[in-house]
This record gives sequence, structure tokens and C-alpha cells, in this order.
Amino acid sequence: MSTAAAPSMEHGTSSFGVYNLKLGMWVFLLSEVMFFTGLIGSYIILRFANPDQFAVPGAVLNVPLTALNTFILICSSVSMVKAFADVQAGNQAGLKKWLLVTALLGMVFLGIQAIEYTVLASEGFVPMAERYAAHGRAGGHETLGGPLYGTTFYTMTGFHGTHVSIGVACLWWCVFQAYRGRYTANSHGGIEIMGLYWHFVDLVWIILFTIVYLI
Amino acid sequence: MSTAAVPHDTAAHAQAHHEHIPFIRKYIFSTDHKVIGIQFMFMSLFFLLLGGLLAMAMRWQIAFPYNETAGFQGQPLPGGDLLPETMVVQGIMLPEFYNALVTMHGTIMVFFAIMPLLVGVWANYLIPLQIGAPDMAFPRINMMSFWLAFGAGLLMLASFAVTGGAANAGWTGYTPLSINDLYSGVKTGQQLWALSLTILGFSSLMGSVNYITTLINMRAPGMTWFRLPLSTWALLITSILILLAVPVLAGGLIMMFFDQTIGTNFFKPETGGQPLLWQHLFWFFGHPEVYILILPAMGFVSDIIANGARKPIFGYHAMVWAIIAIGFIGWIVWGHHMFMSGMNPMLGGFFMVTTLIIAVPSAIKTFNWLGTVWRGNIRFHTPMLFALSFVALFVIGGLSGVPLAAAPVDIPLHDTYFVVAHIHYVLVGGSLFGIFAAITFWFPKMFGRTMNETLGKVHWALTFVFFNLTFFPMHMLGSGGMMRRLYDPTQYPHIASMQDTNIFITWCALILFAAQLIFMWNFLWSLFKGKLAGENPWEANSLEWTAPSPPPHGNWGDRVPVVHRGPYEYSAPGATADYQLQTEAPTGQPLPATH
Amino acid sequence: MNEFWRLPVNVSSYGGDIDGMFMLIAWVITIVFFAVEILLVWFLFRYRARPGRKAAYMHGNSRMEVLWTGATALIVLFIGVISRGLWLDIKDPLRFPEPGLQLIVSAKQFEWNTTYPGADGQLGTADDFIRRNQMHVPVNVPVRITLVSEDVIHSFYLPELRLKQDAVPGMQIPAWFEATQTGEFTVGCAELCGLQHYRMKGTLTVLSADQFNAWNAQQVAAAGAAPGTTPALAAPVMNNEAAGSPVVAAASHAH
Amino acid sequence: MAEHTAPAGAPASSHGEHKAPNYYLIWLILFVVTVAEVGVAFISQIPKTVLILILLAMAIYKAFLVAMYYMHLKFEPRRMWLIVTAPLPLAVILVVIVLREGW
Repeated sequence: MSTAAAPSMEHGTSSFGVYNLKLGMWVFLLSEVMFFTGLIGSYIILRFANPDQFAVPGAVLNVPLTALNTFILICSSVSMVKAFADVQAGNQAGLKKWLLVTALLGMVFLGIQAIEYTVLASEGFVPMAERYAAHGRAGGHETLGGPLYGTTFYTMTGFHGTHVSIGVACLWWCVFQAYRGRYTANSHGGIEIMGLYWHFVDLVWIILFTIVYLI
Repeated sequence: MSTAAVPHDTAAHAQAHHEHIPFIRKYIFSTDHKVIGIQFMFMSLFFLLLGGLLAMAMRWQIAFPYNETAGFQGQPLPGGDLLPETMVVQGIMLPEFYNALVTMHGTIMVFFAIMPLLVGVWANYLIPLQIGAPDMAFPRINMMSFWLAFGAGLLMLASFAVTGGAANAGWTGYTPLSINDLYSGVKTGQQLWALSLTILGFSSLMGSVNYITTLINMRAPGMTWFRLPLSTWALLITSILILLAVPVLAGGLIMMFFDQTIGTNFFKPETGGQPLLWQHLFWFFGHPEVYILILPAMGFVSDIIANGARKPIFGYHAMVWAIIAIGFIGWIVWGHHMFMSGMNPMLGGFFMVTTLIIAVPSAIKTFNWLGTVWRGNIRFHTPMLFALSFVALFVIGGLSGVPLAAAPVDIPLHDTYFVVAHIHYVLVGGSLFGIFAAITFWFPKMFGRTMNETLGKVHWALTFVFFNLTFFPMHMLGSGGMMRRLYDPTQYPHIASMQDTNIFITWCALILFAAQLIFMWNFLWSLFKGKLAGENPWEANSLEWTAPSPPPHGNWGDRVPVVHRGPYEYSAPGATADYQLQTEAPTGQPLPATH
Repeated sequence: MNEFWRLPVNVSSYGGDIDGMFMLIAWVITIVFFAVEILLVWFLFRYRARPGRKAAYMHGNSRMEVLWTGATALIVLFIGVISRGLWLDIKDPLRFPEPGLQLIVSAKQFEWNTTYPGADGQLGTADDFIRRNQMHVPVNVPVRITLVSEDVIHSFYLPELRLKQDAVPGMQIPAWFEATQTGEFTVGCAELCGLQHYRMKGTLTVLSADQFNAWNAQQVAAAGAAPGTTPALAAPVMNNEAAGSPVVAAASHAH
Repeated sequence: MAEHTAPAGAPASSHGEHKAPNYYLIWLILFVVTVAEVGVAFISQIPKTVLILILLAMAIYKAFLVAMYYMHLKFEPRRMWLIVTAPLPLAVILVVIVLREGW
């Protein structure tokens, strides 16, 4: 039997030129694409079937606030990619700085989303609401949407928020590891896949923001 | 490599302390792909047994219902006294328990028996061994995948014990029956069902990320795509199907869970939700799932038939492309499960055509298996018998799919026992026979001992005969108009007239179940007392047979095999034996002009 | 062959076509079945292992691959093409024949309620009357039904009329049949709908035209004597497309 | 089994050859398009269908930028694209076919 010296676990015989961890993350993101397809697809289908249940943009949801949130998430993406560029260049200080910024921006995003939820809930806009009126903004008590509006809004933004929360937790872990000197110019797979996940979450938000808030 | 002669079992066994890994890390929270595969095997064989028991109880009720007005005296359920009054009262099964049996039999068999037996066990066990890798790409994620599946299984079992009993809305969980306990009488059980399947979905996802990454990145030197054994090819396509289909189901299940618990409205018609949306999401997952449940078995069977016939697989490339084609077309056929659901009839026409087209790659595979045995030199060992039976029965299961695919013919056949017969020919006659073939074939590699051939052949013969006697008559029950999931079929005069067939089926099913005890005994006995197997008891070619039996952690130690040829080089002219390991270096000897 | 497959007696105008198609497919798959299985068994016998023999060394044959791929594709496409027209005749509302009688069948756990148009021949008016688990229709007249459900999904199944169609809450699903013989036939539920699913059955009585008119007149009179019968379509229909539109028009399912 | 390590050679081989894109420029484009989106969404003169198409196009353009530059897809081997684009047709199939229901 002919054998050869075993390559290390991370190398393998690669036909894609992409190391395991990164390939695994991409493959995982594909399943995430299908997960959000299920959610967004259901939203589109329910909305087509019941257009009267969905309020016009801005009538219930606070678009300026969410636009600010979108901006924050985009900023966190650029800080994430800077962290990656810095660790590649061997700039440890830059890595730590940008990772911290990213984690903090992620937390700001979650905070704003929490505020948004609280205000909406206080106006009677909850996932299981039969009918609700947006007090204050739209003026008066007229009915602005049906039960499916709250159902789909909270499910979609909630799942995105869950993804951001997981991302923030992982970012803090990366910050911790960065301070321990875990990442070097030659070994930083963790930062790269962290970045992939984080940008993916950003990408999903870009789609969600348009579909849920603007259309 | 010194462990080669020492068989070690996964069960608690004294040999564990030969190596210096603590027991709990070696056998319980192990990151070794082989141990994880074996853990999946023990878990899913348990669920297979349980699912079978549930089916026996169902069959008893169908054969011996209490319907005295129509002249059916009924028979008390054997052992029914052991069950609580919420299930069986004075030997009489309650309809709610029957519906729970229907649901849990389907759910357990599909998600906790067949799927892990095909993918959890063999993708874990075979992929690294067949591609020449020391382990999976992400061993710890692999371990988590098993323990999540285990937890999901416990949740599913727990649902039998909660108030209201286990889920009873069918394994397809059609809404709104499954989301409203006013309609089904089951609240917690139905929630546990959704939760458990969601968790199992995460487990499957972790697994398939692992399998795909491993297969792409960790193949041994010389192991090109077209030197992969067909088992591995099938497992790759299966993993891709799981990766892309399961998240859609998980999304649907989560929406269902929210509808059940926090009062959202996705599938509630009274607030504009769409019951058919659930069906679309479920079957968008569900049809790829059907191929998830058959493709790996096709792969194993291809390997085993080539080995038994001592002949290269006929049309290797055609086989690979057929697997890929099934994987692709499988995404656009889901609507045939919904022909009668009230969806747009134009869509019905579209789905009918795509469904029929999928017969083409299936036929390619069947004919290539026939081509493989043609002019072979066939050894009828137990795995070969199961593999050949797979082909014979898959032909029936495939052909009975044709009338179901033709939409107008499906009108009378939909939701009848014809469908029950069809799915069991594919899932039992196909997948389960493939699983038996695979277990008997790779058992020596897993445990270092061969299973008993005589017991194996007796088990095969009984299973083959009584499987057919159980399920073939169901076709006629179905075309005779017997609907599925009826607690008491004698309520309908046109079904009551066929009751003798139902009784016959029940007796055959009981014998079929009893025959599986032979397999259980053979399996357990051979673990400890089976004949010692060498590295390559079947004289096969692929890489796993170059490792010791059982392979140690890391499979080949600090070396990896180098691959020089395809996996099906049997009976090559000029070779010394009628098989050539994939690692065998080219001799440089010119081939003889004739053979 | 009918005996072998135990097909229920057929009393439907399109049932003969369905049965014919079923028989055609049954013959095709029976022939394929025997061809493949006999070949397999013959190979197994002929090429069983014998000492000193060696298997042929071959990797396949492209011409054979093309042949059996092409043959299978032709057979299934043929089946698809001939099935499509029949499917649309039965299920596409645009192709339904002009109905002689229109009914609403409303499913609920665990009964089939049939709403008749009453004296004025119009559904959705005050003189409609409802029969529980009993359907009466005239023979040789196309009957158009609109299926609704009040709770869960049921499946309206008439074995002898070769008709099956799910009733989905929130939807109004059209279907039609035409009985060709008088007599009593089975109405069943084919979709698991709850605990009493197995008992969700009714009777379809096919009457001659005269008998049906007499029966109808009698029912109308009885309904008139006991006014206050709730009009049909009590099921809350949230489907925006259907809401507020007349029953039969809504039933024709915008594509 | 250190799952958080990149192999020594990997980053060099997969990223070494290209010049890092101007991340701030991408960020600026994303910002501008987002502002434009919010602005366009509230112009009531545009017909609803056209508006939806414009908004979707903008969103997809932004998503495309993120994937190409921030996720470095532009610099991956071409066969990675095969993997990455695999689920997109399925996503389209699911939504389009279910919408064809005519609800």
C-alpha cells in the first residue's frame, strides 16, 4: 500500500484553494440564504395575498430611525473589513481597535432595535395583534394593518436581530482572543470567517430594510 | 496500526483503557468520525425498532377494529394493558392514540431512523475513510451534531408523556390542524414535535457543512472527483440537498412553533394566513428529503453490487450524472404532493411533467445495476442479497410512482394506500434494504468482526418475503379506494369488503417485524462473538479496506493513502487478484491484447 | 385487470378516462416490471460465481446508456402529454362544463354540509337549504361544487365518481362531476382532519331528473316551512380575492 | 483541530495577489444608495410597481457590493462562485412558483 505523509488537518488536498474553515463558513452561509429565503418568501407570499393588511411605508414603522440603524450596520461592516485588513498587514493595534468598534456598533444596532420594538409594542403593534392603531405618528386610531403585518415584521427582523446578537457575542470572543495575541499576519482564519458571517448579516439587513420598511 | 487485530466495541468494554483517552472522551463525547457514526447507528437502530413497534400497534388496530354495527368484533391490543388509559382503554385503542401513532411512526422513521441511518451513520463513517482523510474537517462540530440529534430524539420521545399525548396531525403536520389544539386536541405534543424537528434540522446542517467541506478539501492525493466511490458521491449530493432544503423546513417549523405558542398568524386562515404556504414550505423541503432518503442507499448498493459481481460498475459516469440530475430535478417536483390541495391546476401540469422526468435518471441507475451484474461472477453474500433486493424492490417502488405522478390518475389514488405502498417500497424496500446491505457490508470494518452469514441469509429471506407480502397488497387496497390514516377502515363499506386483505397484511407485518429480531440478535452477537475479519474481508477496492479493522483514531496513523486508480477495478486483465485496491501502484506491465 | 386492482365501480363521466389512463400506465409498468425483474433474475442465475470463472472487465457502454435514457424519456413524456389534457379537463375551472346544478360543500370536523340553491336556483340567497352528510344530485347533469372548510383541511373524496379535492380553510375551491348512474355512493374524507377523521363520511344519492326535482321541491317546501335557515358560506373567508364576491365567480380562481 | 486557525499559506494564496479594494469608497456608495432608497421610497408620484423595482434593484446592488468587496468574493477562485450562487435559483424557484398560485 502506498502512502504519503499526512498533511495537517487544515490543509487537505484542496481543489478550491480555500481552507477548511472558510469553505465551511461559506457552505454554512448558503444554508442561511435558504433559511432567509423561506422567511422572506413567506413574507412576499402573505403580502401578495393580503395587501390590505400591510401599512404603507412610514405609517407604522419609524423609517428614519431604521435608516440610521442601517447606516450603523454598514459602518460596522467597514470596521470589520478594516480589522481583517489590519491583521493581514500585521497591525495588531488596528485589529483590536476595529474589532472593538465593530462589536460596539453591533450593540448599538441591537439597542436601537430594542428601542424600536419597545415603542412599537407600546403603540399596540405586537406579533399577535388582531388590529392595531399607531397612536401618535399616524394620528388618530384608524386601523393601519392586519394581524399578518406584526407577525411577519417581528419574525423577520427578530431573526435578523438574533443573528446580530450571535455575531456580537462572537465578536467579543474575537476581541478577547485578539487581546491574547491569538491572531497573526499568518494565522487569522477566525477573523476572516467572523467577517464573512458579519457581512452576511449586513447583507441580509440590506434586503430586509428595503422589503420590510420601504416597500 | 497495531490495533488491527484487536476488535474493540463501542459498547462499554474492557479494551478501552489500552489507549490513554478517558472513556468518556473516547466513546461518549468523542470527536472521532467513526465513533460518532457508530453512536448515530445505535441511536437510529433504537428508533427504527420503536418506529416498527408503533407500526405494529397501528396494524393491529386496522385489522381488528371494534365496529360491531358492521360486524367486526375487534381484538384487544396485545400488551395494551401496559399503556395508560389516555392511549388504550380495556384493550381498545383510542382514536387520538391511533393518530399519534400514525404521526410518530412517520416522523420517527423518516427523521430519526432512516435519515440518520443513511446520512448520520454512513456519511460520518465512510466519507473520511473512502477519501483517505484522517477525520472530518470539523470534528467538534461533528460531535455537536450527534448530541443535538440525540437531544431532539429525547424531546420527541418525551412528547408521548406530556398532557394530550404526542403530536397527532400527521408527519406532514398540515396546518391548521397542527397549530390549533381546538382541532387536534394536542397542544404540547405538537409544539415539541416542531421544536424537536427544528433542533434535528440544526444537527443535520452541522453534519452537512462538515461532509461537504471534508469532501471538497480533504481528499487524499490522487483521489480525483471521478475516482470517488459512488457511496461518497451520493453522500455529497445528499449533503447538498440537506444543506439547502433543511433550512426551509426549519423556517417553516419556527413559524409553526410561533403560531402554536405566541399567537402569530402565518398559517391561520381566519387572519389571512395561508395553510397552503406550510404545504409549499414543507414539500419544498420534503421532496429533496425523499432523495436524501434514497440517494445514499443507491450509492452503497452500487459499491456492494460491483463488489459482489466482481465487475466494474457499469457506466460509472452515467451513475454520477444520474445522482446529480436527481439532486437537481428533485427541487422542482414538490408540487406533486399537492395535486389535490387546490393549487393552481396549471402548476399541477408543470409539476406532473417534472415529476415524470425524474424517472429518467432513476431508470439510468437501474439499468446500470443490471449492466453491472451482467457477465459478472456473482457472489451471493448477505450484503449482496440485500443490495440486489434493493434493485428489485426499487424497480417496484419507482414504477408505482408513475401512476401517482400522472396527475389525473393521481386523483383517485392520492391519499390512499397506493401512496402508502409506494412510499414503503421506496423507503423500506429501497432505503432500509440499502441500510441492511451497508451494515452487513461495513460491519467488519466497524467492529473488526463479520456478522454471521447464515443468520444474515435467514434474516434476508424472511424480510424479503414478508416485506412483499405486507406491502404489495396495499397497492390494491389503494386503487380499491382505501384512504390513509383511518382509525377504523371498516366504517366505509367499500373498504370493509377488503378487510380480509387488511388482516392478512397485519399478520405479515408482524412476521416482518419479528424477523428483524434475528438481525438484532445477529448484530449484538457478532459484536462480541463474530468471526474476526481482516482488513479486507470482501476483497473490495476502496480506501477504507486499506485501513485496519477497526481503524484507529486518525485512520491511517500519520500517513495517508495515495490513490492510483478508480474504486471499481475488479477482474482487470493482468492483475494478480480479481480486485485491485485503489492504492495499488501501477505495475507498468502492459495489458494483454485479448482477455 | 379491473378485478386485480379492485377499482370501485365507476359512475363518473370522466371516470372512464381516468380508469383507462390508469390501466394504460398499469400495463406499461407491468411490462417494464417483468422485463427488468426477469432480466435481473436471469443474470443472477446465469452469472453466479463458479470456480475458475472470471467476470468480464468492462466499464459500460455509451450506446446502451443513450438507448435506455432515450427510451425512458420517451415513455414518460408520452404519459405526461396524454395526461395533461385530462388533468385540465377535470381540474381547470376554465374548462368546466356548463353546470346544471351548483352546490357549496362546506367541510367541518367531522361532517360534510351541502348547500343547495333552493327555489330561486341561486346560491347565497335566503332560500338556500343545507343537508348534512347527505348529497342529492341528478344523474347525467354536470354538478359544480365549491369546496370550503370551516376549520382544518379536509379532502372531499367520491371513490365511485373518481373525484378528490381538498377543502382548505380560507379558500374556495371549485370542482365538478357528472354522475352517469343512479344509486347511493360514498362520500369520504381523505385528509387526516382530527380524531373522528375515520367517521367523516356521507352519502351521495344520484337521482333521476324527475326524482331529483321532486326531492328538491320537497326540501324547498320544508325549508320554507322552517325559515331562518342560515345562508350558505358561513365560513369566514378572509381571502381578499374572494371576499364579497359572488360564490361561483369567486370560485373560478384567478390565475 | 484548532478550528480558528488559518493555515500558514492560505491567506497569502487567496488574497495576496490582489490590491485591497478601497473599503471607504464602498462604504460611501452604500451610504449614498441607502439615502437614495429612503428618498425614493417617499416620492409618491412614482407608480408602485416601478418604485418596487427601483428599490429592489438598489437593494440588490448594495448586497452585491457587500458580497463582492467586503466578503471578498471578487477575489475568490471562480469555482467558489459556483458554490455561492447555487442556492439563488432555488430561492427564485420557491418564491416564483408559490406566487403563481394566484393568491
